[in-house]
Amino acid sequence: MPKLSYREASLAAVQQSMRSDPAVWCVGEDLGRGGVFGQYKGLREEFGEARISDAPISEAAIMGAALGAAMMGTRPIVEMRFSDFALCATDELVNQIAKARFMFGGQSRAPMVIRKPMGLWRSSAAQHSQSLESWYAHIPGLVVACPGTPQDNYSMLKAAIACDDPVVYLEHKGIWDIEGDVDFSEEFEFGKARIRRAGSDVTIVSWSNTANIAVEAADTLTEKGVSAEVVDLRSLWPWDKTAVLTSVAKTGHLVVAHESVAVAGFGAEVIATVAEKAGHTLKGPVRRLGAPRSLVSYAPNLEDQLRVTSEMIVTAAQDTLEKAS
Amino acid sequence: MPKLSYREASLAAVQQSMRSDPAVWCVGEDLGRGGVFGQYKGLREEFGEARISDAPISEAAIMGAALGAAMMGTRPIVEMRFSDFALCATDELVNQIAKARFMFGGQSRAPMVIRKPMGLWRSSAAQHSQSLESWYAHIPGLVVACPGTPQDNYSMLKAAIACDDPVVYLEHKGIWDIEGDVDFSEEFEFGKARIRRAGSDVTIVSWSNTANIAVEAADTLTEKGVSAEVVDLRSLWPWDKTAVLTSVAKTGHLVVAHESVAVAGFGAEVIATVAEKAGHTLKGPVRRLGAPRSLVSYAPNLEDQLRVTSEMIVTAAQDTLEKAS
Amino acid sequence: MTSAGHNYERGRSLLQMMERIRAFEEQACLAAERDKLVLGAIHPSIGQEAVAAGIMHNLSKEDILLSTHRGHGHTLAKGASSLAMMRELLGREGGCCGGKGGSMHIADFSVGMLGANGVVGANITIAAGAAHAIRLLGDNRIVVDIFGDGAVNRGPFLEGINWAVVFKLPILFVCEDNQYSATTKTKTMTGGDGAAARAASLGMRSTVVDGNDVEAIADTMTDIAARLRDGGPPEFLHAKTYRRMGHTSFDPAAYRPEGEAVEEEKKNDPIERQRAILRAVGMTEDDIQLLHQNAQKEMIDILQKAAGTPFPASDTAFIDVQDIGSPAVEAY
Amino acid sequence: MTSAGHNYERGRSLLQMMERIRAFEEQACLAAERDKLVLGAIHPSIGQEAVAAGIMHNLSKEDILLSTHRGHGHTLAKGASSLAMMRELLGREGGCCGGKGGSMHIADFSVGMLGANGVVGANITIAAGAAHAIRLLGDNRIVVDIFGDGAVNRGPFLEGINWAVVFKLPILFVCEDNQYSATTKTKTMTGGDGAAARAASLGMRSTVVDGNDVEAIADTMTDIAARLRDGGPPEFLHAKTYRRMGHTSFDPAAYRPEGEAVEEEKKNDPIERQRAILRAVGMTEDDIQLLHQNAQKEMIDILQKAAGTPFPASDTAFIDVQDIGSPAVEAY
Ligand SMILES: Cc1ncc(C[n+]2csc(CCOP(=O)(O)OP(=O)(O)O)c2C)c(N)n1
Ligand SMILES: Cc1ncc(C[n+]2csc(CCOP(=O)(O)OP(=O)(O)O)c2C)c(N)n1
Ligand SMILES: [Mg+2]
Ligand SMILES: [Mg+2]
Repeated sequence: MPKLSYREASLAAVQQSMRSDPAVWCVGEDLGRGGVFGQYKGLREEFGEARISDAPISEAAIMGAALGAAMMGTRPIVEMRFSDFALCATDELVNQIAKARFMFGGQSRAPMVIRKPMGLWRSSAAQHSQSLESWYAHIPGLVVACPGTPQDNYSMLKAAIACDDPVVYLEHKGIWDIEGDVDFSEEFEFGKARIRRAGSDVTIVSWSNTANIAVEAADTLTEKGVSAEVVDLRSLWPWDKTAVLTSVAKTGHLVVAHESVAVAGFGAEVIATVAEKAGHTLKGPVRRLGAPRSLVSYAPNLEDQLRVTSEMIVTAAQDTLEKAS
Repeated sequence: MPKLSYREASLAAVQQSMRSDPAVWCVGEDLGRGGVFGQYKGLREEFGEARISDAPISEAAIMGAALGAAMMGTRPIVEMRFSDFALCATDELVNQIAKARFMFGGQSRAPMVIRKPMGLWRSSAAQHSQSLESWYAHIPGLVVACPGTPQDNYSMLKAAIACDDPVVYLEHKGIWDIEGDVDFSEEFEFGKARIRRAGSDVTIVSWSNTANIAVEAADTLTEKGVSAEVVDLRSLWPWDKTAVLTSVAKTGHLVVAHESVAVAGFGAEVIATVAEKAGHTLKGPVRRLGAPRSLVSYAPNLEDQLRVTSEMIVTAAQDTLEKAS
Repeated sequence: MTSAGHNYERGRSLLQMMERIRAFEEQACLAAERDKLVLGAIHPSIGQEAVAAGIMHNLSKEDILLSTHRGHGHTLAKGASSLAMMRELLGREGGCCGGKGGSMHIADFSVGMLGANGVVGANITIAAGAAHAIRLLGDNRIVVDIFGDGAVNRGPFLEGINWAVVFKLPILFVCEDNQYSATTKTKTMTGGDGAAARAASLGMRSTVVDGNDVEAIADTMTDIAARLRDGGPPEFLHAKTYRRMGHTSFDPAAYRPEGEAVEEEKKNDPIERQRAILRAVGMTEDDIQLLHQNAQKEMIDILQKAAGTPFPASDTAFIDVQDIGSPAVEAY
Repeated sequence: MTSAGHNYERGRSLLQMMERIRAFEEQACLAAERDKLVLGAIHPSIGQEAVAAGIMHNLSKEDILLSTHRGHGHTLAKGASSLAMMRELLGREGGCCGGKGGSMHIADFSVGMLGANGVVGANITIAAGAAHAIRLLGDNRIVVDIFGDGAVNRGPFLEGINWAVVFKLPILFVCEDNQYSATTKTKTMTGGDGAAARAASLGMRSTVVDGNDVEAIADTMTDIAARLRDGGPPEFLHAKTYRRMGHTSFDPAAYRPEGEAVEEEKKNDPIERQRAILRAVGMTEDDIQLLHQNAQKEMIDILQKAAGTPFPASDTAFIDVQDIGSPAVEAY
C-alpha cells in the first residue's frame, strides 16, 4: 500500500480515471504547469493539452463551458483554484449545472466534478480562506464531498469522477502535504461516513480537516479516560444520518465540529436532524463548534481566533458529559 | 393608518428615505419604468434619472458599482429583480461587499440595501423561484431581512436603508399584493421578532411569507383547541434567539417552518440553537418543515409539492404535542 | 435577392417555418390570456421569426442549438414537435421537458436543442462548452447559440466568446437584436457600437445582417455553416429586428414611443417581406394562403390537444434531480 | 522624450518614486524569504514600477485609486506610508488595514486608495461605482483603476467598462500588462487584440503606452487627467511591461522561456531607462546614487520597525465586521 500525500492521492485518482475513461478531461487556470497546488503535476505530459486544458481567468466560462461539455457526453473535472473564486461562477453552478437535468425533464445530465480547495491556509485573509460547504448542501441537484485524508481524497475523487451527478468536491487546501497509506482498491460510496475512532461515551461528528483535529481530540480524551467516537461524514450530501444516529444512540452525547462559520453551517443540519429524530435519547446537551460569524484576518494571531482546535473539541466533549442527566 | 399593499409599503419606505436623505439612490434594470413588480413606480418622476437609475443587464456591475458608491459615502439601494439573478453577482456580494469594511481594517463601510425578491411565484420554475436566505445568514458582514407583511416591509426597509451595514433584503415576490394597515411611526429593530400570535401550547417559528401561513395554521389550531404562538423572526441575522427561547420555555414544543429547502436551511439553525441551549426543556420532538431537497417545477401540481402548507404546520404541531413526554 | 439566383423551394420553406412559428406563438398567447392555461411568463418572438427560420434552415438535427427565454421560434425551427412544446407551455404530461421547465426552459435534446435559459446571457458559456466537447470528441457538428441584445452587457458574453476564440470552437453566436431589454431601450445602456463590434474585438469574425430578411439570413448562414464545418474559427452574427409585442405576453409595452411598433410591423414584418419576395417569383396567393392556414390549423389543433392532456404524474416532482442523494429516496 | 521639453524636477521625482517602490518590494521579499515574517503570499511588481509612478504623479490625495493583488507600488505612489504598509505585510498593529488585510488587500483610504483586491477583475466594477458616486456627489475628483492583463478575460471587465461608458464617469482604467497571468502567458488565453481593443469596442477612448517609460506614462496621464477633470468621458490606458519575478515571491517562474527575464531586465528596466534619460539631461551619478540609497535606507528602516511591532490586539479579530449582529456581541 503506497504512502501518499493528500495531493498525490488526488493526482492518482485523476490519472487512473483519465486512463480508463477517455471522456474525462480537466480544465482550469494554470493546469498545464501542474495547477496552483501542484495537484495536476505531470498530467499534461501524459494526456496532452486538450485533456489537461488551461483556461483564461474566466471562472464563469470555465464552469459554464464544463456544463455544456458535460451535457454533450464528456466528463469534465473543473478546477476552481480557491473555492472563493468559484463565487464568480455561482449562477453557472447553482442555476445551470444543478438544474440542467431536472429543468429539462431528465433529457440531459451534467456529470462533472467541481474541485474547490477550501479552508484556512497560512495568512490568506478573507478572500482566500472560506469554507462554504453548507451552501452546496442546500442546493438540490448537487452532491457534496469533503475529503479529509489521503485515502479519502483518492477514493472519493474516483467516485466523484465516476458519478453521473455534478459533484462539488471540496478539498482542504491546508492539508495537501499530509501523508497516509492509500489502498487503491478501497471504494467510496457517497453517503457513507467513516468511523475514524470507535468509542462509546461521546459522538464527535466532523468532516474535512476538522475530522483530523477531532481524531486528535479523541486521542486526548482517551488519555483522560473518555471514549470518543469520531464520525467523519466525508460527504455532506448525501450524508450518513444512520451512522450519526447509531453512534448517538450508543453514546447519548453529541459534539459537532467544523471549520466553517457555525451560523447556518452544516453542523446545524446535523444537530437539527438528531434533535428531530432522536432528541429524547440525548443524555446531555449537544455542543456545536464552528467559526464565529466573523471574517478571516491576515495576521496569524487574529486568524487563529477563528480556528476550531482539538482543545475546544475536548472541552466540548467533557462539557456535555459533565452535564449528563 | 393607511391600508397599503406589501408593494406600496416598500414604495413608501423608499420614498420617505430618499426625501430625508439625499445620499440614498436606487439602481437596477428597468427602474425608470417602475421596476419589474412596480415597486419603484413614480419614483423616477419625483427623484429623477440619477437617483432612480436604470442599469444594463449587468448584475455583477450593479452590485460592484453599488459597493464602490457606498464606500464613497452614498447609500445605494440595489434592485436584483429576482433573487436568483443575484447569483450572477455572488463574488461582489460575498467576497467584496460583506468583507469591505473588515478586510480594510475598518477604513470603509458599505451601507447599502440589496433587494432580492425571492420565493415561489406562479409557475416560474427552477431559475425564478429560489429562497436562499440561509446562504446570506452564513456570511459574516451581512445583515439579512425577510419581511412578511406590509407593515414590516415598510418598517424593515426603512431600517435597512438607515443601517450602516450591507443588508440583504429579501422580499417575497408572491405577496406584493397582500394588504394591511401600515403605521408609519413603527420602527423596526434588527434582531427583534414579532409575536404574530400569542399562545401557550406550541411555538411555531417562521419568517417571510411562511409566517403568514403559520398564522393561518395557528388559527386552525385555535379552532382545534391548541394555543399556538407564532414567532415571525423577520430578520435572520441578527435573529431573535431570546424570543424563540422564551416561547419554547413556555410551550415546550417547537415547530419551525420555512419555504426554502429544509436541508441546511435556516430552520436547522433555529433548531440547533434551541437544542444547544434548551434541548432538555423540550417536552416533545422538534418538527421542521421546509421544501424537500428538490427543484421547483413549472407545472403547478408539481410546484405545489414543494410548498409548506398551513395543513402541514397544523399536523406538525399536533404531532409534537401528541408525542409529549 | 433577385429572382435570378432565387431558390424557390427554400424560400417557400422559410416562409412556411415563419408561419408556423407565428401561429404557434399566437396560440400560446391566446392560451395565456384568453384561456389562462399558461401560468408562467411567456416571451413571444412575434416579428422576429426570420432569425429562427433563416438560421435553422442550415442545421441538421445533429447540430446543436442553445437559446434564450424567447426561444419558441428557435426550438420549433430546430425541429421540435409543436405539440410537445405546447404541452410544455401548459405544464402537461408529454411536454418536452415533462412539464418541469415551461416556456423559459424549453428544450428538445432529440433534435439537438439543448435548452432555452431563464438567465440572460447564461447560455453563452454553456454553448461554448458544447462546442468544446465537439472538438474533444472530434466530430463535425456545429453549435449555434442565440441571445438577445441585452445579453451583450453581461460578463458571460465576454467570457464565452473569448473562450470560443481561444479554443477555436465550431460555434456561431447570434445576437438576435430586437432593440429592447424588457422595458429598456437597449441602446441607452450599451456603450460603443454594440454586439458585433464587441465580438470583433474579441477576435471573432462578425457579420451584420438584416434580421427581418429571412433569405439574407439563410444565405449568410449557409456560408458561415460551411466555414465552421470546414474547421474554421468561431463566428458572430448580429441580426437586427424588432420586438413587436411586450416583453412578456402580459406586458402592454406602453413605454415604447407612440406608433413605433405599428410602423415596424408595416415596414418590416418578416412574413410579409418574404411573401412579397415569393410573389415576385411567382408564388400564388392560394399557396401563400395555404401555408398560412396550414400553420394556423396545426397550432389550433395542438393547443386543443395540449389543453386536453393531464398534468404530469405527481411523483415526477422528485425524479431527475440527482441519482445520488435523490429526493425521491430521502427528501431530507 | 527630448531634453528640450523635459521637466527635470518631475523626472527626478518619478525616478525617486520608482526607487522607493523597488526598495520596498525588495525588502518585502527579504522579509518573506529570508526572515519568514510574511506568512501569506506577496506579489511583487519589480520591473513594473513605471506604471505606478507615472500615473500617480498626476493624482492628488483626493483622487481615488483601486488596485489589484499586485498593488504595493500603486499604493505607495498614491501616498501611503511605507511603514504602515510594511506593518500590514507583516500582519502587525498599525498596519494600514490593522493587520487584517495583508498584501492582497492593502488600502489607505486617507490617501484615496480604496483597496487592492484578491479577486482578479473585481476592482473594475467597484471602481466604476466610486466614479459613479463622484458623479452623484458632483465634485471633480477622478478615479484610476488598475488591473492586470489576465483580468481582461473576466466578465466584470466588460460590465464595469460598459457601466463607466453608459454613465459617462470620471474614471481611467489601466491595464498594467506584465504579459503573464500566474504561470500562463496571457496571450495564449486571450482572443483578439487584447485590452485596448476590447475597451475601444465598449466605446472607450483607448491609449497604448510603453509601460516601462515612466516619462511617457506621466505625459499621457497628464492629458488624460485633464480631460477627465474637464468632464470628459471615461478612458482606457494599456501599458505593456514585464513581470520580472515569479507570480508570488515564492514562485521561481521556471515556466518562462530561458533568458526572457534577463533580456527584459537588460532592455527594459524602467529605473535604468529613467536614469539614462536623467543622465542625458545632466543628473549626476551622485544624485542618482543618493536617490537609490535613500530609498534603500527608508525601506530597510521600516522593515526593521515593522518587525519590531507587536501583532494586533486579539480582540480586534471581531470588530469591524458589522455593527448590527456583530460577532463581538454574539459569535453565534
Ligand atoms: C441575469 C439576468 N438578469 C435579468 C433578467 C431578467 N430579464 C429577463 S429577459 C430580460 C431582457 C433581456 O433582453 P434581451 O437580452 O435583449 O432579450 P429579449 O428579451 O429582448 O429577447 C431581462 C432583463 C434575467 N432573466 N437574467
Ligand atoms: C477570479 C480569480 N481567479 C483566479 C485568481 C488567482 N489569481 C491570482 S493572480 C492571478 C493572475 C492574474 O494575472 P493578471 O491579471 O495579469 O495580474 P498579474 O498577476 O500579472 O499582476 C490569478 C489567476 C484570482 N485571484 N481571482
Ligand atoms: Mg432584446
Ligand atoms: Mg499579468
